[in-house]
Amino acid sequence: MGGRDTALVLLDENGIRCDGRKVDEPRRIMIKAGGLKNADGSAYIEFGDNKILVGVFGPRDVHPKHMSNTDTGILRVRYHMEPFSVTERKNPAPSRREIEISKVIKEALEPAVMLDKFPRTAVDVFIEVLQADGGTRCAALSAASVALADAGIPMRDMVAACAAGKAADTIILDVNNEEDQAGQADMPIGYMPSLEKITLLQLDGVLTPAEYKKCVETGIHGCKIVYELQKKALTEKYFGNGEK
Amino acid sequence: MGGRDTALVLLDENGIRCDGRKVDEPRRIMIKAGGLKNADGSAYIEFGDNKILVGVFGPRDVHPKHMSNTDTGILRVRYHMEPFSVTERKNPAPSRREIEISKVIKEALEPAVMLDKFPRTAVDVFIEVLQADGGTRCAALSAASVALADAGIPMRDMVAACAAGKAADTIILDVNNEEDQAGQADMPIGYMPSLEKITLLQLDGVLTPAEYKKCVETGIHGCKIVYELQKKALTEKYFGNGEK
Amino acid sequence: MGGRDTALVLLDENGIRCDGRKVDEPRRIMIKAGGLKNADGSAYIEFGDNKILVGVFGPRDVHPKHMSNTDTGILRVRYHMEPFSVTERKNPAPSRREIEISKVIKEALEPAVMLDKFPRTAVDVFIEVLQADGGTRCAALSAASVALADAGIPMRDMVAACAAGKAADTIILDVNNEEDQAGQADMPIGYMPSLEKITLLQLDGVLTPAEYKKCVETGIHGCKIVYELQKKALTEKYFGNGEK
Amino acid sequence: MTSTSVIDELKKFQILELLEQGKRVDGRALDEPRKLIIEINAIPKANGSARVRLGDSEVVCGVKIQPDRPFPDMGEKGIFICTAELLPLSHPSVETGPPGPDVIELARVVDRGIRESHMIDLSQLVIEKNKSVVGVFADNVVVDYDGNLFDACAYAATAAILSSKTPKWEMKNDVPTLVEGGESSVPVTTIPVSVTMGKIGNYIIVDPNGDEWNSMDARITITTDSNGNICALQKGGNGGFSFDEVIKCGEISVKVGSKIREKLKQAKEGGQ
Amino acid sequence: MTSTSVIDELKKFQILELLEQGKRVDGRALDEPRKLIIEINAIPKANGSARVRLGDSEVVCGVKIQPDRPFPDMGEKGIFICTAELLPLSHPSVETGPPGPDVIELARVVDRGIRESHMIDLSQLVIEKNKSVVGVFADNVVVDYDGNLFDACAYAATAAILSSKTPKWEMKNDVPTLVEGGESSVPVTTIPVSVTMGKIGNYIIVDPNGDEWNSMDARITITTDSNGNICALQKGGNGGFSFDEVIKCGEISVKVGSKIREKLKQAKEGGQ
Amino acid sequence: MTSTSVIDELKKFQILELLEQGKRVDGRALDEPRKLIIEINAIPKANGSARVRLGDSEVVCGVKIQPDRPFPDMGEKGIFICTAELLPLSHPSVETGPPGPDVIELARVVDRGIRESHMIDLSQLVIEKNKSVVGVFADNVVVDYDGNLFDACAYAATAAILSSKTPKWEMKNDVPTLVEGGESSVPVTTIPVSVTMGKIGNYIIVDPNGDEWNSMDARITITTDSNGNICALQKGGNGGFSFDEVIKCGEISVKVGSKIREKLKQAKEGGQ
Repeated sequence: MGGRDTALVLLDENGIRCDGRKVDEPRRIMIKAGGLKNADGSAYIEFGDNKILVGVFGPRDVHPKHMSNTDTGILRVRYHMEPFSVTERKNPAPSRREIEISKVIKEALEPAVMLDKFPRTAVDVFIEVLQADGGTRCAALSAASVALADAGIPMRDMVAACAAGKAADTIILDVNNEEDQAGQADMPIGYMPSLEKITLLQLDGVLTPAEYKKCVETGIHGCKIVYELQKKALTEKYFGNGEK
Repeated sequence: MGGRDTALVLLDENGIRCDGRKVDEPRRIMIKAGGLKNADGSAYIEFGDNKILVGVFGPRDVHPKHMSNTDTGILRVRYHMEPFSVTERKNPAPSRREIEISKVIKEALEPAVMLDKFPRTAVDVFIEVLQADGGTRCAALSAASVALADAGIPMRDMVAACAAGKAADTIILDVNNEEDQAGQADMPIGYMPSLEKITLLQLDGVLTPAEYKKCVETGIHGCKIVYELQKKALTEKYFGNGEK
Repeated sequence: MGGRDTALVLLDENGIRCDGRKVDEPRRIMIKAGGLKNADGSAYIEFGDNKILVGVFGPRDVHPKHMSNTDTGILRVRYHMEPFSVTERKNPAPSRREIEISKVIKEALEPAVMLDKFPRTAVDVFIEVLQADGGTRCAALSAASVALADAGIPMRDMVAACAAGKAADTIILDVNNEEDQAGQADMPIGYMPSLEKITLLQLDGVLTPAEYKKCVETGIHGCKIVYELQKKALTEKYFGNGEK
Repeated sequence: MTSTSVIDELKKFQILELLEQGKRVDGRALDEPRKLIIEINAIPKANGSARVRLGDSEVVCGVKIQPDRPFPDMGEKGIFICTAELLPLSHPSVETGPPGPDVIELARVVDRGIRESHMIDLSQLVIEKNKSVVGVFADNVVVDYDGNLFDACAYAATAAILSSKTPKWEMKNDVPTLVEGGESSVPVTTIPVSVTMGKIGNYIIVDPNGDEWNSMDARITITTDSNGNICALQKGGNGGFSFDEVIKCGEISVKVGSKIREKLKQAKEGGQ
Repeated sequence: MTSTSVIDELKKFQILELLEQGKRVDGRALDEPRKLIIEINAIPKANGSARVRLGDSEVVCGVKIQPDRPFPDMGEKGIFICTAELLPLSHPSVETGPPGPDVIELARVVDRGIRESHMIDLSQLVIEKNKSVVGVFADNVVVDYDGNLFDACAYAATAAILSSKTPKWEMKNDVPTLVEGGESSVPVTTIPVSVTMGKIGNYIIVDPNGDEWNSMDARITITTDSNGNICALQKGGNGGFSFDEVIKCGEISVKVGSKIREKLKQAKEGGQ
Repeated sequence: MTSTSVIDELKKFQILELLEQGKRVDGRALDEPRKLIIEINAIPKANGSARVRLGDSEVVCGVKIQPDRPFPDMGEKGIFICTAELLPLSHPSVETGPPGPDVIELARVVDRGIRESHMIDLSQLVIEKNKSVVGVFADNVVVDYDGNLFDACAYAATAAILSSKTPKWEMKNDVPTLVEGGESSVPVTTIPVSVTMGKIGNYIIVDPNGDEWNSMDARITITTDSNGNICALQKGGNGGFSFDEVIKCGEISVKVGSKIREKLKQAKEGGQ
């Protein structure tokens, strides 16, 4: 956590946050299943000011062949930020941060995807952050689950993701960019609500053991909100008035 | 086009250019076929102050094999500038400009080379710019045609190349470095005179539609001059007094 | 040689060097055979303030296969400095200096290793400089020989290495860092004492032909001192009180 | 070893057969570009942006504007750089990693089309002569591919620049410092429009879609400015053009370009 | 094509069978880390260093301290960077070349554990505000591998920092200049301790060795500070944790962490 | 999998058989270098240049001279950097891409031979102490290969430096600024000459050609200066030398070197 000094009031006397939200209220979330023509499955998410596009290809052949596995399919995930997605124009080369987040999201999705159903093949998940606003990895993971479902990849459950954190000595849901910069802790959580399993968990910032427990609970609460929106997005595409 | 302000008089009242040439006159051109011991074919060109060496290998096996094509041979071209070839010492790593020019020259040569005569193999054209002076790509392309012929690669025609352009509101042949920096337009042309086909064409700078037509005509005129020198170089090597 | 001006007295009136040594005296040398759990063979050397660890793997399969040789085994050597091994923190990317030293050490070891005994395979020697103090390549080569022996690789002889050089117009043994910076010549030598063959030889700095001869003689003298310590290290491990 | 697939051959045969009847696979006239949809300000946190669909090719362009050092000998001009990248989700054949020659050419052609038209008046983007200038970075990312990325990227970049607001900086203690409330439009002198034509057999077609792109013998991209002049051109592909074809392509680019230019203007108006 | 080896499968089966009897392959209790040996000042010419063995995993960490430019907008803080590298002599499977995702994650998790604990008081490492600060670089190199490098590297880096002396610099003619005799300890506010736990079946084990590491379904690394608070966490592996397991791992990390912290303090005292 | 080709084996056998009769494949004496042709000012726009043929090995060297920042702690000395590159047209086996260990060694040995002789008086190449110095960059490109590039590149670089004119710069407003008409020769103190010898069986041969190069057991490159002193040496190849051989090679390098030095001087005179 940056822990920078700032004049910003993160939480006012009425328990209202700097962007007008209550402590347990997520930012505006909009999820759309589908949208891309060439990808086998896709999804688009707006999560606060995050705008993220996910495309899925597969199951498909693996090149070079020795990277494939005769017993199971493999999942490959690339998390990538556009040069214009952040305040200072980003260098196009993949950063160490992007490589780590790709790995963390991959390991958060693997428990959900039934990879053993398609041995020797790969499923590729390409995550493109068009605009970033704090909490990109949770937004990306949530959209990736929808894109995998849209591609018809068999799954045990969807992974929903939301961060909890600490600011102004209070545990809050869905840390925004200002709260991340000026706040005390950020804990992204990925969760499979039906299977009750945490598949992504990270923490930066200091929490007492009691706050730690509260933070995990708060994050899971947020994941359940996201889960409903994920299901709604898929329902809209497959049973709604068709793709908009 | 740089379009820089300059005190340089690009064209005087008698229609004479800054280096003493008339508007439709190319710079001094010297082409030599052969010269390298190890290459299967080679050529050296001096085109104004450009000094360019081209070596050709092939048809030869392709590694890795999956890059080859069972139906046709492939042409590979590398355009490369020496560190000492330009005013500011050039970084040895291939620049994006060099990669683009390699591609443009490759696509200018492909219509001339009978690649279908040697399926599964590759012909490699290595272009080395020892000294650069504006118009390197035309000089390089002209020398590459001669080197391919010298290597005995079957060809439909040779590609001759020369730039036309605009300076002092006049369409001129064979833009030199000063004219390129201070001028209004530069249009490199690659042309197969016998087949009457334009195989390289680029333009930087503003031309009216009428000037555009004049410029293409002027460039083709230059290509025909170069073509005669290409044929002369090959004749000298194969039917002349032998290699000097 | 840097040849920098310095107030340092490299050799006093009694023939004593800046670190208290006599002209033909090497720095403190400690060699230990073995030590690493996973490597097939290993060695650790302290040579003055140099601290170098060497691990050997092999003979083992070569990937990719086309790098292997049906007639003989191949030796691969990587000389690598840790970021904290030198005064200014070193960039982790391999430097051109490290690549050259890797090659020089490889070619110094090849005459000693009976590579024809294990065709199609490779022996890998990984040299890690934990702390550098001038003369790393000699220390590394000496340790690598011990690590190869520890791995049970059949050898014709061990290569012992030590530098000679010139400082204060005198030929000296085992140039230290200060003498290298301020001195007049540095000549690293690798030598197989039983076979009487010089397998590594380099020189930076100016020597008369007579000094050149003296310098080679002095270096070989140092190699013989190192050789005894190499044999002692192996004896201690295999016939001593066991590994400490 | 690669080999032209039988399906590709059949498609090319079908495309040619239709062209001989004056028709295209998707029903367009030979000189008719695909439907163009321009959404500006798609990335509100950037200084300018556009999302463009040209048929089923889709590109997002974001413009970032920030202080930079001038290039040597160019101390009285701001900086303009335009890039293009094919995202791997845009097509199953796209690979991650450093860009290949095709993508490098794409980026450089799109950059030159805008640069050579002098669209942005770079002389107005100087903070302090020789020391600090304004850099305008227009980064295109391709999110869906169906041929002719040259025009899709050029339109996205042009629309994004037209929509851009540049902050104002002043030098304070030798450091470029943001001036609050100093925002203004990027100074624009002309609207360049690129028109890409493919040659299949002896036919010239405007804005080739994905299948047409794979069947082309050669292509030409011509950029014209608001005055109807030609300001940049790039021939590509392993075939050639006759003199007459090159002149004809110039005429088409002026005619088609002027229609596209109106769409770009409308998009800007609509977005404001 | 790769395939889980039969031996790996058998090992995992054996590990699980033992765990069902409350036992581990090397006889440890489930929440018992391996033997930890810390040698400080192993690299005397560095500003600080440590050589750490955790079971048969061995890491050398060297700390270099040198003047650097501050990060933008961070002109009042020094710089701390921690890296980790697997040397090819540490295991036959390690390849040379740029680090893969596993090693990048390792380095970043070790870095964050120390960074988020605010172990080093970076505000004390400023030479001149906004111009020049002190950079502390802690580079870990793994020389022998037997599982759980997260903790081995974290302990090596922490011990190396605790042992470090920082020179003093002052600005002279705009250049940071060494002040002779100005050496002091690096300003430390807390001692972070990382504890890595693996999940095999339904069992949580502390400090997995190499065989256990290959058999894990998932892992979690939790760093606690001297106050017993949790300051960094990373879940890894392709399995998941229940809520209860996550809370339990937090408790284990506090308990085990406090014992390790004592060892780190002793190593520092012993080295002085 | 690679394997020494039968033809290579036969060639080596033939070379050895001839050597036993005191002969070489191309009729030279054992200590006789190949014909050396030096053309200076081959690249007139560079600050100095040379095109050198040594037998059928051919190298072009261009020297660029430009202001640069001094290396840290070297503020009173100019910069000298010498590189070498094998162009892919020089031999069918050369691959494009970053240089391998062979080419890196080649470049570094050629650089050290010139550097260690103190050929260029770098103390005269200072524009302003600690701030700006003159950099001399001698870049060799190999255009035809037939063995022994060490000497061919060294001669090309040395001839190019001898032919170089350096512009003059003065600091104006903290920027190195060209002084018109201030051109002068590069300050040269000695002429280094590298002599490369191969060992085949028990024979030492000077300047091995391509076939001899492939048949060598080991090689040694020794650079001598104008005083006949030895100033740089590099042993290579996977064989060894006896003490006597090493001393003998030193003697040969002095003797052969002095003849080559005369040719280099003549080339400089001829070019002026």
